[in-house]
Amino acid sequence: MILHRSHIYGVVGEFETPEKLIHAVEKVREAGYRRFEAFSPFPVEGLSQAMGLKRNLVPLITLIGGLTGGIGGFGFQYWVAAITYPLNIGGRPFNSWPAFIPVTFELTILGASLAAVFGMLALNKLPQPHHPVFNVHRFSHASTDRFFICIELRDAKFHLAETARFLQGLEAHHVSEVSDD
Amino acid sequence: MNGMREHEQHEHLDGQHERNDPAGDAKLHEGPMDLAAVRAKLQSKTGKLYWRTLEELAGDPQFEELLHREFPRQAPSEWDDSVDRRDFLKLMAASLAFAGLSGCGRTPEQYVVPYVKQPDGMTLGKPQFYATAMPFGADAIGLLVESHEGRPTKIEGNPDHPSSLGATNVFAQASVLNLYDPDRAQTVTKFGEIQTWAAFLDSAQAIAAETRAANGAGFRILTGIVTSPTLAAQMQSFLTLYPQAKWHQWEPALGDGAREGAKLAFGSYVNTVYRPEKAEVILSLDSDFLGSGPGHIPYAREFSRRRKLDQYTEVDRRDAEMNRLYVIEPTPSVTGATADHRLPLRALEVGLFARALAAKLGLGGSVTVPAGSEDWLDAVAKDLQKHKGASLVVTGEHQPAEVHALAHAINASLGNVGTSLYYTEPVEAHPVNHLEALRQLCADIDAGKVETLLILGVNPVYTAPHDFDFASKIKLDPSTKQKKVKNTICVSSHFDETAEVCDWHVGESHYLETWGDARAFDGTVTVIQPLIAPLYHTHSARAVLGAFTEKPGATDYDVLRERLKAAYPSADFEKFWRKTLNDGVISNSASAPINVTLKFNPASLPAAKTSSLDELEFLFRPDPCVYDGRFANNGWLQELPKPITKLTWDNAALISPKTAENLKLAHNVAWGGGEHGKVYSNVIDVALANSKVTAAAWIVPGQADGVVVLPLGYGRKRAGYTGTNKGFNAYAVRSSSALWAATASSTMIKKTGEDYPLACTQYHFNMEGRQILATGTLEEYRKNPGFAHEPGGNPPKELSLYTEYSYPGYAWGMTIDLNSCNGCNACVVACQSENNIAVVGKDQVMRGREMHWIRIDRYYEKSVKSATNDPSSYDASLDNPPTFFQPVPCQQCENAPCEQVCPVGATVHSAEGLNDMVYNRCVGTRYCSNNCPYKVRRFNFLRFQDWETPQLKLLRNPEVTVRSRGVMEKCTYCVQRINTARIEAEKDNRKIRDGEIVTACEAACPTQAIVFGNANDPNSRVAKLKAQQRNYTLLGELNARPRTTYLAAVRNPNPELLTASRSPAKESA
Amino acid sequence: MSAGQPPFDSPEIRRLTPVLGPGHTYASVTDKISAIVLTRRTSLGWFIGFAIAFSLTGLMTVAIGWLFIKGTGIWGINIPIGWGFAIVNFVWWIGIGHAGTLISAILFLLNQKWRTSINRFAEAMTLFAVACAGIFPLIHTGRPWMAFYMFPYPSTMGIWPQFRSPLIWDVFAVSTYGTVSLMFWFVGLIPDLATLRDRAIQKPAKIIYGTLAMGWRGSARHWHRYQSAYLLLAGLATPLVLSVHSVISFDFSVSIVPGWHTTIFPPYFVAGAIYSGFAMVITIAIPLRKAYGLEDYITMRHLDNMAKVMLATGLIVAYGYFFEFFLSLYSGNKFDVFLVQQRLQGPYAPFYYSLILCNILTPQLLWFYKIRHNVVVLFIMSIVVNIGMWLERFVIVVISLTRDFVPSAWGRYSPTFWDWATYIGTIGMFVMLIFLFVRVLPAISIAEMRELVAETSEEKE
Amino acid sequence: MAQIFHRSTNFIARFSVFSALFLIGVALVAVIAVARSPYMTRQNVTREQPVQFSHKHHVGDDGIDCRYCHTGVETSAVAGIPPTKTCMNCHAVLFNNAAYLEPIRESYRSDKSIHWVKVHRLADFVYFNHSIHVNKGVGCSSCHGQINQMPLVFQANTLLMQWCLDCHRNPEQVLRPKDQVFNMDWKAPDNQAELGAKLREEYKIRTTAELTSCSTCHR
Repeated sequence: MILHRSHIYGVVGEFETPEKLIHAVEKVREAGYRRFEAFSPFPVEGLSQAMGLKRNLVPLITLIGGLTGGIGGFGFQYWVAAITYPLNIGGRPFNSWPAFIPVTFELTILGASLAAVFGMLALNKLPQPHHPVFNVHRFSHASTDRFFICIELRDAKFHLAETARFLQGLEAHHVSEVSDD
Repeated sequence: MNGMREHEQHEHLDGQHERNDPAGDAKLHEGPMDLAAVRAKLQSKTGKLYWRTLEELAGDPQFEELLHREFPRQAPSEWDDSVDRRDFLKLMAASLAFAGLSGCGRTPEQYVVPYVKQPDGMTLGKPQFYATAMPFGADAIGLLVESHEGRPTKIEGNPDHPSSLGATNVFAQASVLNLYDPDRAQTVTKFGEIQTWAAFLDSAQAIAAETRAANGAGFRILTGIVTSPTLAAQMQSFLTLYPQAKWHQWEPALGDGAREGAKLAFGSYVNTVYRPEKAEVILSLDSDFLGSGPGHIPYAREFSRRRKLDQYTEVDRRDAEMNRLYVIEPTPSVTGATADHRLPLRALEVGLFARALAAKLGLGGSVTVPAGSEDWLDAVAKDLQKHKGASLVVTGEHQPAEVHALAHAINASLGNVGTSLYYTEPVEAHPVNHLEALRQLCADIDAGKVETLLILGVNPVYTAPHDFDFASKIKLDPSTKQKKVKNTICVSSHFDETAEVCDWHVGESHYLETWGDARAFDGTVTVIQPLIAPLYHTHSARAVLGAFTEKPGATDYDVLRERLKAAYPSADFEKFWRKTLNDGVISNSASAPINVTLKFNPASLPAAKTSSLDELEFLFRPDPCVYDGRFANNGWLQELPKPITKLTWDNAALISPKTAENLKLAHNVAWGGGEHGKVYSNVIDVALANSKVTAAAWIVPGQADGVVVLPLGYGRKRAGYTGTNKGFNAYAVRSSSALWAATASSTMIKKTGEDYPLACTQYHFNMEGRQILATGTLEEYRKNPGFAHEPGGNPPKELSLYTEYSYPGYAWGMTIDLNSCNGCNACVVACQSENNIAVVGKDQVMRGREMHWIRIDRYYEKSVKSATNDPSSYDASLDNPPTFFQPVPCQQCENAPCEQVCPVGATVHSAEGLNDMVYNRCVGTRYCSNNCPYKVRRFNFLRFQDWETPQLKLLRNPEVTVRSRGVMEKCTYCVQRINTARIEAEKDNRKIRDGEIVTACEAACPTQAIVFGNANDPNSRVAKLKAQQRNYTLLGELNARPRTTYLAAVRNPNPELLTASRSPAKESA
Repeated sequence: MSAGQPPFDSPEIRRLTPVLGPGHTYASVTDKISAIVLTRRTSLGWFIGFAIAFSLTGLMTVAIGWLFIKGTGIWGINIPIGWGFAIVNFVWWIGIGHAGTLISAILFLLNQKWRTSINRFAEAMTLFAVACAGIFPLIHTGRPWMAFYMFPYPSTMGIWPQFRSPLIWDVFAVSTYGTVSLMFWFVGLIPDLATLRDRAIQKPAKIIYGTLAMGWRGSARHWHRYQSAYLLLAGLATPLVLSVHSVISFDFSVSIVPGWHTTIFPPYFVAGAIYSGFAMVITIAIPLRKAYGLEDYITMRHLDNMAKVMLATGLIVAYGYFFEFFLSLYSGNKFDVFLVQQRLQGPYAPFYYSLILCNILTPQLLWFYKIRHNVVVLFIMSIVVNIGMWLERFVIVVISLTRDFVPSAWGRYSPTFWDWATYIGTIGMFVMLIFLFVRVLPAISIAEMRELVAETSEEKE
Repeated sequence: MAQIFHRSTNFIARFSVFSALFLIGVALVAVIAVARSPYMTRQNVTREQPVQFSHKHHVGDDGIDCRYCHTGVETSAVAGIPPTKTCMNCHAVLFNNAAYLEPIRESYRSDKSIHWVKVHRLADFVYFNHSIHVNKGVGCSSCHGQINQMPLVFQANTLLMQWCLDCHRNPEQVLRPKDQVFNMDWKAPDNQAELGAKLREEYKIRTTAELTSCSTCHR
């Protein structure tokens, strides 16, 4: 059955092993598809390269978070101890910087970690409980033992029948359309 | 949580107290059963039946509970108070706090309650000081009492008064708590039923009428020592009115020895006044003249003057001089601890020594020297003779007459009379032999000669020798349903053991509530003026006596003024009156020295009675904290560690280590508390004079072997919530035949096999070879005055990585002279009183949680090493260890270790170098206490403060925050006094003068061992003392840089005895 | 070493004891592990265990409630011993937490395969241990309702925390540690939550797991960022875990109390932490694999390795004890020297000796292959070590305080009923949380097990 | 497999994440704000008094000096709420039968104190001393506001510790000539900065470090 185009998100093909997936991905790229996505139940080595993914932003965000935490942390302690209400604490200097190091360190770590996690989620556009691929009946295996490629409608080269056939050609079984509603 | 802040409330309780309404009467009328109910229940019964009803009631749990509500605790206990309103509020507060609103939690509206008519001369918020005096035995201590809006809150000494010289003792300091004691008798009662004063006057007059008919026959009065001229005059006129009436006196803790000794020596009663300052060499024959007895405060002051090395400079220190004190005593006293040479002898042997000394000095008599004291005798005799006219022999109150007589003879022969001591007419209005007087009274009662017995301010049922069985004399005989004495009237501050068996009881007013007068140890007359109208319906002894005269209505005030008018005729009486009230003393009223001729020859003494050394000697002595029992209900004194034993809340049978070993007695340091808190000690049965008490045995190093001391004043049955059933009652085994010392075979002591937990605040007595308490001899001082600095001493400042803070303004500092301190504890109670310090109760002390901001550490000299630091494992070095005291308040370190670790900045440094403690910022991590090397911080582990009892609220010092549960507290150098002085100085643009700020401890100290001031001012006393080479820092090597420093203790041993005294074991051998 | 004993480590041994039982596929591991949560019936044993743990937690709440009502006076603490069970337990729990982070972070960085099947519940253990630990600093204060003074917030008083105090460092260290561990754990969970979402049968389960999985669908781009984030977290958690117990040790080493003021505390606290942590992991792992038949995943290889880590850290700790000792004597500081005597002869000597027995002597048995491979003995030993480490903290915290500078102020300490109630209560809470965890979440990381399957299958080819 | 979540949940999920963060922020700000709000500090809140005593009338209109009633202000820590007697000094003759003064007369007759509602409530645990402030040139109105214009007295400032510290850190801003201390209408001149500095010299005001030491106010 042919669904109306607008109700289609893309075509998905299922593969049994990571090797087959990687091989398929390479073929898909060679075929000139760009708007497609691969799914695997665990991070598959070499998949990123196969898909030609560049370095991502997470490390940078983390660095920024860490620096903010660290500098902010020390600055705050200095302000408290030496500027806003300087008090003589047991004869120690107002700016007892050695004593401020532990907190500075902890805040650096805290800042960096928060940045890393939330940066990652944000870049991955999570949370996103609803996604068209979930409409695919067998997609539940994507989180167990099956590997999927989904070529999206948005891709310039996308043609429902063509693309489906193309995927079957990559020895994917269960090629199916992804409805989008 | 502003509950912690009593300030508001106090600030505006104005005037409430001028009027005589005991706040919190309401408290009594709540709950399932109240006094009214009890009275109702009692109303129905009368006379004999009444007592049985009370019995029934006693069993009634509701009644018990009522008693507890009526006598609120001064010491909270851990388990028994349940969740109540405040606890609930705390939880609410907690939730508020978690909501982030705390610190600005919206508190309910408060009200300002001004006076209706403000008393003249009063400025709200400014304390006023009034001169008065506390009569105490044969002495009266002149006081200046601080009053906040009409509430007396703090006792200070009166510098113009000879018995005080500005200092006080523990009893004077604590007496203000007695005023607010919630357990005080609050009314007049007959058979325990509340009566009106008018009703009492009526029946008094009725009795008076009968008596007058009988010409006074059968009317007897029993008092303690009376020094009040006014009361004495009243008594005289009474006795002239009723010629047949008799006046008996009974002072349980002050011996007849001195009185009878004088009679023996001079043929008449005379009063002896010492001038220790004038003496180079002092020998104390079992006398604690620095720590107790009439005049002990000025004596301590004068004595310490001769031991301060302040006046010596680097140049002339080589010929520094000090007086020398020899003490011979059976049990360690503060005087003994201060001595340069101390010899433990049995009480009897002290007498022998006196005889031997007299003989040695060529006064004749026997020369049987007690074993082991030969070299002593020679040395002392030589020393005394070397200082003829500048020596002094002092005899203890509890020594028999002959020893006193001998001392008089010796002093006379040494030509000390007129220099280091003088004689005056007796200070007592009516000196008699108290024991005989009481014996007489009992005999007369048995003979049925006594119709009416008026007991004024004494508690014979508790204190009389047990063989007199005084209770049975006046109590209703259950079998015959008869009373030997028709009318018994008792006047006392509490409804005590005696009141219980008397018909009438009149609550006695506190000395801060009454007009009166009293004489000091040297005869000086002091006017006692009240600071507050009686809190309850109480009356003075004089007023009660007056009730039986033809002028029953006369007020104390009028009577006093009448007498003064008569006694001190002056052109302008009002002027004289005002001056007297202002000064607190009647100028030059001290009794003049009299010439007495010695009518006594030591040779004529009968042979001394001796006791075999395998017999035990049981001594009865007043307790250093509750005295003869009159202070039993005073929480401050109960929790005050006794100077030598450091025991609280209990008395114990004191024995020497060796005797303990022989009797197989031991201590067992419990896990909880242990060295600081709970010590289990063996319980013994003491059977004496066919009676028996069960006591806990406590081992006291330095006690004479074979001596068992049974401290009086405990085991009260009817003292009040705090004092009842604490310790054991030594009076129960005290017989008239052996009032002070009884000899009996050691089989009179039986181990019961049980252990009893005692609360001891310092069990560990040795310094572990650390430079804690620096001591040396005068010789050492002359050679090297800086001996205190080796080893240790402050590390040089350059070594610090940090730049020093500068204290350009004031730099508050304190010095404590260990050479002067005799461990008398006055500072501890003064501090407790000034700073609203809570009483925590025995249980908490046993857990090591007492709250004293200043503690007095008692150490035995460095040379003393005991394997286990446990006196119950015998060690010869414990027979007579040199003893030293070290008061330890917060050291106010400049590099305070406590401050650095506080997570919230609740303890920080002020610009004047104070180690501030901010209670309301404290969250109570206790980290500061852990990091305090001196362990002077105190933590409110539970809600120790009593928030319920209204009377105790009146007691509090509004200038000091009342701490609640969960916060740390510590000595503040009395910052409230510093601030007050600073504000006054700032107002007239001047610097604070040296001595303008006096901390509570400094003010109370009889020996001026504590000096506080501005260390930046080179001319201040404290700066000068810190410049001394004796000055050293406690644990200086930690570089905490304390502002409190110590002046090393210097002893002046007799070179001839030096070897002996250095190895104490020898002496007692 | 005894003759019959195979070499300490060799390819041979690795082959004999693989990190994963033979013949497993992606599906089989997924089924096996997710079944525990989804399909498998909850055993009676689980209910009983949970009930006990739950009631102990109840005891804890009662103890804490009473504490809030009465004050810290219900405990055995006093002056001079201001810190008692509360701080002992705090340090102990935090220490236990460390193994989890170590396994998941450090072993991850070291690319140790054998971490895979134990890191999940080890991390869970960390979280729960930190939760237990976190209770104590709060409740040990005299005025817990004021404890927020320790956090930097703009108060109307214009006052801030005092950052020179190690207690403030604790506040930051522990809260950071808790947060990071939680994130690390959760990030690791996301793929598994997705698996559970997809495999759950009942609607509610689907929705709950689905919500938590945040729509994870294993897309390559996601995995790409996911992995770098996870790697970074591991990289950050490693210094953090080392810092946390160092900071805890500062509580003592920064103070001046003899027996606390020691420079070697940080390393030896960290070693001790890992030591006790691994002991606790073993204590949990052994019953777990038995109860749910996970012998194929948590193999003897894992136990063997963990035992070795325990042995190693145990030796570091022993070294720590020795040096603490040596430095005291060497420094010649009379207070330190005295403290050493106290430990050996003082009233608390028994504690010190039993601590040596538990922490130093017993673990030496781990040199032997047979011991390391005897599950029962290993289990018992892990318990012994946990007790030993608790004693160590007791010795450090309490004994040092009983006898410090001024002899007159010396004291003793003995815990009250409430001390014990609170301590045992937290153990109950810990166990309860573990029980809940194994019931509702995959105790072993499924995704990583799949990876392991992939890798091992490669190895075979 | 079937979708578990509807498309809308994507928005809902993200929205809830952000709004959660937002709400937490708001909550924190709110707590901080409330702590400083008149609700907590009772700033500018007039109270119902047993007798509606008007400072505006007595001070503003009649020009009675503060010290006539608040006698302690120059010498003592507390300025002192006047005793009923003080009221009666005048009102024995003035308005001596006015109904609204009955509570005063009643108090005077029955010797029972009047319970005034406390208006100025310092932060807890502070030991404030009026005399030193007055003597060092801190005027009444600096803290109490223009009492002479208050029919019913209200607390003109927050009286929070921060507020105290503001002055203790640089007193110059409020110091005035001694003769102006009791002048309710005194306004800081334009050259207050230098005037204050000069007065600080003159009055020998202590250093900021001393003025901000804890024990200056807390004991």
